[in-house]
Order: sequence, then C-alpha cells, then structure tokens
Amino acid sequence: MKTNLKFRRVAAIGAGMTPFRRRMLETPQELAWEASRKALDEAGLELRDIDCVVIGSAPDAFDGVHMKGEYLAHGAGGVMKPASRVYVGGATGVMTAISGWYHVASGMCKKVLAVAEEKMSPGRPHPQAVFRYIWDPITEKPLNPNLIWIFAMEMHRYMFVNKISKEEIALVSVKNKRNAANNPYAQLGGEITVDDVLRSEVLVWPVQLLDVSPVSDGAAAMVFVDGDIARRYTDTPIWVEGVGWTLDNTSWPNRELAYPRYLENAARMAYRMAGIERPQREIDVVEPYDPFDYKELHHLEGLMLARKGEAPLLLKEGFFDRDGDIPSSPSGGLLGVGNPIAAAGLMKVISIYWQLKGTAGKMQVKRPVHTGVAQAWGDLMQASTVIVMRN
Amino acid sequence: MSWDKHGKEDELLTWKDVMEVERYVYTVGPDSEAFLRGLREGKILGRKCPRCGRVYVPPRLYCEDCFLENGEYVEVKEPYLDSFTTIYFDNREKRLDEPITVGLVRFKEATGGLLAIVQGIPEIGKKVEILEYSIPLRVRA
Amino acid sequence: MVHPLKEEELKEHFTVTYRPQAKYSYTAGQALSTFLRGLREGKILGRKCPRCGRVYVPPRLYCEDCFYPTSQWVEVKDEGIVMTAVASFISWTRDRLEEPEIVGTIRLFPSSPRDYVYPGLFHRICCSYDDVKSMRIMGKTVRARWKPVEKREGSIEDIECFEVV
Amino acid sequence: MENVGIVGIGWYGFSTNVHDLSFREMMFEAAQRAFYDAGGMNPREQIDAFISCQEDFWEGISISDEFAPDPVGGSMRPTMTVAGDGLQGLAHGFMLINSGVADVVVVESHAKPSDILTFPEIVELAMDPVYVREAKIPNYHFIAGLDATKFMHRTGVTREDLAEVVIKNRASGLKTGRAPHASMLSKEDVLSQEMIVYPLTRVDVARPVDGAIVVVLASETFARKFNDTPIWITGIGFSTDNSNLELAKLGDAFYLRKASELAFGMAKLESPLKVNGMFVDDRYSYKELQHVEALGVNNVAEKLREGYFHEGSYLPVNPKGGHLAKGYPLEASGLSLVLDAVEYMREGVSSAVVASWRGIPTFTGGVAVLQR
Repeated sequence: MKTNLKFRRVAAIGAGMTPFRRRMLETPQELAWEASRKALDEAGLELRDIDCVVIGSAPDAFDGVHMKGEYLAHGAGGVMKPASRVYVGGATGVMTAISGWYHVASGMCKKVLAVAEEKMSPGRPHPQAVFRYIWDPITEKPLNPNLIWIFAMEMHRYMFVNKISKEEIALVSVKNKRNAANNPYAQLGGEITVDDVLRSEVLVWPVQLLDVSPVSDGAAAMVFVDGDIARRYTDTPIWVEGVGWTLDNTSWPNRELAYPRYLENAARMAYRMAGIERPQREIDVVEPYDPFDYKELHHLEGLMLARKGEAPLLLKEGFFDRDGDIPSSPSGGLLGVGNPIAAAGLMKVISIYWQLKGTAGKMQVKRPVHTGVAQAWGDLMQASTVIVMRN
Repeated sequence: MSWDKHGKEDELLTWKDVMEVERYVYTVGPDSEAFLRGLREGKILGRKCPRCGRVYVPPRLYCEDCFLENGEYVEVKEPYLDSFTTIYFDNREKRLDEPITVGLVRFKEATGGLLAIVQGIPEIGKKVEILEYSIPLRVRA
Repeated sequence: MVHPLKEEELKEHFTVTYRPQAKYSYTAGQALSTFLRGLREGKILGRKCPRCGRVYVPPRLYCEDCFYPTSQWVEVKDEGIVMTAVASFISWTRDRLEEPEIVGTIRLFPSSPRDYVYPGLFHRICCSYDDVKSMRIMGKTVRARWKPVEKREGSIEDIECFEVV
Repeated sequence: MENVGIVGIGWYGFSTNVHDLSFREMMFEAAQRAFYDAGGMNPREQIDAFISCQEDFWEGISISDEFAPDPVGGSMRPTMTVAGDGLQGLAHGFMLINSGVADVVVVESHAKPSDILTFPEIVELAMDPVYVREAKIPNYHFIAGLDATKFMHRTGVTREDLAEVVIKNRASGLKTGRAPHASMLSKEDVLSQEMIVYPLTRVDVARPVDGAIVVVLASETFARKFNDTPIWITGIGFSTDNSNLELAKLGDAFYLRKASELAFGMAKLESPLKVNGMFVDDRYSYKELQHVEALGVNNVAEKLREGYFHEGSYLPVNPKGGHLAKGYPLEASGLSLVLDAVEYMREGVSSAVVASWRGIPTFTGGVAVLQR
C-alpha cells in the first residue's frame, strides 16, 4: 500500500436506515428507497445533487433476484447515474462505505450515495438453505452444510485454543441486546441473562439460539461528499480517515481459525492511513461485526483492541460496556438490531457516524468520542473490512 | 501444474448440483397490491409524483427523479404500443406451435408501461384495445 | 414507513411464488478431478509447491503464497488431528435433527502444529455428542473410515467419516 | 485525476466449453499470462489491490467472492468483488489508483457458462419478479426484440444492415485466435435464416462463451516500470438506465450516452470520430449500431452502408470481431472488448473507445477511452 496518500478528504454528512425486521411487506427497491431518502434528508441533499451511487448487497439468492445490483439501482437512486455494486460476502456493508470513500477520494464524484439492502425473507422453506451454496461445490457442499456450522467450528476452535467458556461468550449477547433496547431500529433489544443464553435451544453445539443474530429484512444508506464542500451542508461533518480490507485464501479447513489474521491485516491498513499507532488508546468507540456473540470478541482481538484470547477478560471487567473505556457495539450490533447482511454492516458504520456526530440519542456513549472504528466480516471466514472515522 | 495437464475424457470430472431454494415468495409491496387490485376490476392504475407530476405505471412508491413519496393513484387511459416483437422459438430453441407477439404497452401521459400479448397487426405508436386485464395484458392492435 | 409482517399475515397480501431453476454441472478441473479419482482408490492426494514446499489438500494447481504452479502430486495420510468439531442439531434447511451430526476440520499428516496453513479436510467425525461438548475430541488423532471399494464413486463422500484411532 | 495505464493483459479460454479447467484454474492461467505481459511481475509483492467481477448465479456459488483471491495472487491482500461488468471493475481500479490507496491494481473477470445447465432460467431470475417474470414470455431475447424493433423504426436501419454487421464481425473474428463463432457468411446465408425473435435470427445473436481475462493497471508513476508502452485509460465512465424494463428507454442506449459523456469529458475527447477504432458490445447485431450511435455518431445506417465502420475505413468498429465472433464471456464481456482494443492498439494505432453492456435484462453499460 502506498503511504504518500494524495487523496481528497471525504466526509460523511448523512445517514438513514429502515428498522430491521424478520419480514417486510416492501420490495427490496422500496426498502432501499426508504433508507436512501432518510440519508438524503439528513444530508440536506436531493437526488439530483448525487453524482454516483454505490450499492451493497450480499447473496443474490436471498432476495431471489439475479444481478441484484441492477434491480436495486432503482430504489437506490441509481437511475441514469454511475451505479455499481460491491461485494465481499458478509463484509459488504462496510465495503459499501469504503467504496463510497474512494468514489470521492479519487475525484471521480463529489457526492456519493452508498446504499446497502438485504431482504432475506423470500426464500422458502427457510433462508438458511441459501447458505448451503456458499461452500465449495465439490469438496464441501455434498456434506449438506449449513451456515451455523462454519461459525460453530470457528467458535469452538477459538474457545479451545484460548480456553474460553460459554458463559464468558454469552456476556456479549447480554450486552448487545441490552444496548439494542435503546435503538429505535432494533429487532431484538431487551434484557436477557447469561442463563437465558445457556438455556436456549442448541442449534449446533457450541452455538445456541441466543448466540445468533436473527434473519432480517432491512436497508441502510449514507451520503459521502468531498471534504471541500462538506461544510456547505453541515457544521459537523464526520471524516473518513482510514479504510482497509483484506481477503484470506478460500480454503478455510486448511488454516488456523482461532485468530483472524486477515482482520489484523485490514486493520493495520486502515490504522496506518488514519495514523493510529496504539489502537487501544486512540480509539474511543468501536462497532465490531457480531453476527454471533463470540465473533465480537474474535474481532476485538483482530482489531488489536485486546490481546489474543483476552477480549473476554476485558469484557467481563466492563471495558467494552456502553459506559466503559471503549464501548463496543453501542447500537446493539447485529445480535440486537438484526442481520440483513449488507445493511447490517452499513448500520455499523452509521452507528459510529451518529456517535461521532453526537446524535445517537439514547445510544450515545457516556465518554466523549473522537475516533471510531466499524468493521465487518464475511465469505468463508476470510474477508474483513475496516473503516476509521473522526469528528 | 501448468505443464502436466491431462485431457482424457474419463479423467476429467464434473459435479452436478443446484443453487435453488424450494421456492421464493415475493411480497409485491403496497403499490403493486393497489395495482393488482385495480387490475381485477379492469382498471390500470398509476401513481402521480406530487412534485413533477409524472404518473408511474405500474404505480411506484416513489418518484425516481424527485425521490419523494408519490401521491394519489390515478386511472390511466389510452393505451398504445411502444414496441413489439414476435417470438418464434422458445428459450431452448424449440419452435413454438404458434408465434407469439409481445408488446410493451404504454399509456397516454404516463411513464412506464406493461408487457402485453398482442393480437392483430402490431405497429409502433398504434392505439390498442385491452382485451384482458392480467399480467401480461392481452391487447388487440 | 415500512410495514413488518408476521408469517401468517402474508396470506392477506398479494405475493408472487416462483420456483427457481438454477442447475449446474461444475467442472472439477485438473486438480480436483485427480483428487476425486484418488478418493475412489482410497487415497488423499495433494499438490506440492516446489518453492515453499507447502502441500495443498484439497489440491490446487497454484500456490497462493508464491503464485507459482504447484508441481508434484503427493499422497498425504488419511490420518490427522481434529482441529475443531461441532455437533449439529439442525439440517441445512433448518429442520430439527434428533441425532446430532458431528463435523469438523482435520489437519492431515504430514504437518506440524506450528503450521498456519496445512493440508486439511472438512468432514464428518464419528464420535459422541459428549466428546464434542467436553472438547475431548479436539486435538485427538483420527483416521478416515472409507466406504467399501465397490460403493466409492469419486466423491468426498467416499470417506464416511473420520474416527478416533 | 491522473491517467491509469494498462500494463499487462492476459486471457484464457474463449471456447464454448473449457472442459479441462475449473474456473479457478482458468483464472490462474489468465493471471499468469497477464503478469508475464507486465514484464514478469511478481503479484505477491508488486500489486496493491485486486478486483474481481462476477455474479453469484453465473457461478453457481453463493458469495462467489470467496473464490476470487487465490488464483490471481490476491490472498491476504486488499481484494474485493464488483458485482458487475469487467469495465465497471476497471473503473473501480481506476478509482483505487486515483484515490491513492494503490499504485498497481489487478482487475479480473471470468465466465463459465458451459457449467450452467439452466441458462435461460438464470437470465429470467434477473428480471423483475412481479411484472416481467410473471408475464412468462417463452424466450428471454424478447427484450432485445422490443429494443431492436423500436431502434430500427426510429433510425431506418434495415434487416440488410443488420446482416452486414453480422457478416463484418463474424469474418473479422477469423483473424484472431479466440473466436469460436467466426465464419464466412454471405448476405444470402444471413437473410435466409429463420427468425428466433423478430427482427433477430440465430446469426444475429451472440452466444455465451467460457473465458477468463486479467488486466494489470498501474498509476502514471509506476506504469513504465512494467511496460514501455502502456495503453492509457484517459477517460472512463459507466451508467445505468432504468433497471426496470418498462421505465427504461427502449430503442436507444441511454446508458451509453451518459457513460460516454462522463468518459469523453474526462478524456477531453471532443468527438468519437477522432479515435482510430471502436470496440462496442454486439451481443445482438443491432446493438452494435445502437451503441455506436449512443457514443455520438450520427446516421449510423448510412455510414454503415458507405463502409465507414469496416476495417481500413475511417472508423473501424469491432475490427477484431466483437462478441458475434468471439461469444460473450458474461461479466468478462467488457474486458474482452478491452482486450481486443489493447491488441489492436499494440498493432500501432493511437486511440480507441470501448463500450460495454451488461446484457439482457439490464440497461447498464460502461465506456473507456484508451490512448497511447
């Protein structure tokens, strides 16, 4: 990666999202429109001001539309505009924001609308079936795998190597669902206990029902503009200061799963760009990707906010609570808000944006925040995307 | 192994599988619901943008330019043929028993249109008469 | 404003039901064709990179690290270490299973615990739910239980599962 | 913004069925050739970012992005997928270089339509589920049929003109090493063919083809490190007309009008007539003329009849045969036109325009201006 960056500064000036719910009446296009409209309203822009549109969406097989980017272009305001779709599996949400960043930073566009949408409800009998098709068609698919296997295998390895108990991991679910109670968009906020998690239905041991984020429909959108014009629209632009993304190799059964080296790589890229040398001291708030509860701990370690295997310890001490040293998933994360895959990733970026702007309402963390990080993860335990923002 | 590829038919394998869910159940959204209800009553509904006045057929929740929520539903009239084509073979290159003429029917002063099976002699811009209110429409040119 | 729905409320709304047709015949290619034929003969074949010496199982025709064509077929043992194992109570369509299905990843020999990337397979493991729950199975040495020769068809399913030695 | 140079390009396949290699192995073969073309570069050290262009249902793998990194040397590197045509990927690479995060970017795209057993059904899956798919029209080419009828009505292009395009492109393909559908046809051969979908016959429609293409891009500072004569991308743009059939403009490639406006503006190209060659998507014979028109050339029918677009004339269009001769490798189609253009320019001419389309049922296309 180049170090003498010559890019233009890029600011986020607006964000919007739909509530995340299990099943929605609206079509994917209509969901995308709802989120985009809110983002434009917050930015004080009209669609004709927008130069380019970036779309993010995960497997086409969920919405049940091939070339989903084309289909979504209408609701995302991409008609007669350069509109394109970026895609890195589950990590797509944050990649959408990163792509929005380079659309502006390259000088190609001045104002970009980044939209992420996912409608998981159309597939029958259950959206889970789609996940059988993410595996290698010849060496893995014949075993009829489901998605939870992959997480369970990684979780068990993580627990085994670092000697972590289920109780310690369940604390993430408790924290995030509690945080989500303050989030007006959330699907599953509320007070639960570690016992509730441990008593819930065993899906794939060691994964139980309350370890998992729900299936959801939803959309999210953000507006990014050139730094030179950002203050025309807002007094408090939030700056994108660092981006990073990395893909590890495809063959996940051939590598150590206890530590996400690809995430460390992506984080280092983003931190270097943002000039962050000591992440634990310099980062004030973080939104790590948490489709499963252990994932948040896994990712906090990959983001170098905790040493390998020590994230559970810090969590127990309250380090990652909403009033802790580095509040983690103050929005409630995917566990609490819901998981319309790409939209959930962009929701993470929006949460940091609202925190830095000071408009997070009841979700606002106690301590003053200046540097925030959002992260997403995807593919066959191989992709990570990281974005660093400052106010 | 660029240098030791083999090419014998019995040494090269393929693997058959699918990427299907059992079925998709798509919700059509509130606007298409209004449209489909209208269609049952023999009406073609559109929805009007309160700012630019464009009428979308089929109706849409929002205007694609103004990006605002559309307003009232209006019934559109005077269908005409925007373009047409005749199909002789199907997707698998099998000859159809009868060629089918498909057209895109638009409506006066409305944006959008509907696919239709066309009877009679098609011509671009020609007015048509709707015989059957369905998807696709059945019209006579 | 969006409208959340419950499953039973769908009946009150217009919906379009569509049966997708997405069928494929995946080309196995050079590396996987030989791998599958090897399985039929009860062998697990890998490809070795001449530069870094890494062995790829399942095989590939390139080394991802050196970006160099792999050059040599090597047979690895059908024996290895269980890296991770899980017990599934749901099927791929998310139906409830009475008996859990146990799967995991296996680091095949020859390889060492220090390797970050190693020859390995994702497969079923024949052990009890309790072995998984107590983590007793992790780190154990296992060996492939092959299907009888006449039932093998050149598929990953030619191995029934891996069982503790 | 600075120009971005194409310093290496490689391809593999362009056969109706690459039976011996999986798509991953095809990607590796193409990548090897591209890196060799770029002065024998080492992708593990000299490349900053990787972009792959693919779509799930074309691959038969959900989240096919998983398979993108290894075969092109992109594992543990910034690798991403643009779910779109290769030319859109090229634009993303252009942006990555201009944003400063990368100096050298690889853009890859591949297609294995021979693996797809239900090709028409997959195309159908891309259509609006309520108004288009539900209409159950028996042949997906009907969208091209509607578009062609309107286009011919507006411009006066005739069946003879379309036949001329077919004859020109299929014959041009005979000179290249990757044109399985090239052939010598006479006017009678073409005009006597049966219609599949009015006004298109079997020979008017290009077929899908297996293939992989890898392009290496580099910034102005780095380009000459790998190649003494880089081909510069001086302008690039892409655009989507309405993705809903009934709202899109039929009979006119509006998407290319917008895309070329962006690309020509960036390249400061005053007129499309000032370039030495045009490489436009010709998946259907009429599309070539429609696309040339959308790039800003007037009276395409007359110009074609005057021999304007034939090789050796003022403005050769698809002198390497286009998709009618080569087939279209799905999302790699845009890159296959870029490949034609690069080869053509390496033969000595100084500029070319590439215009791609994503195919039925989309209304999306991209334009790149290439100069030496």
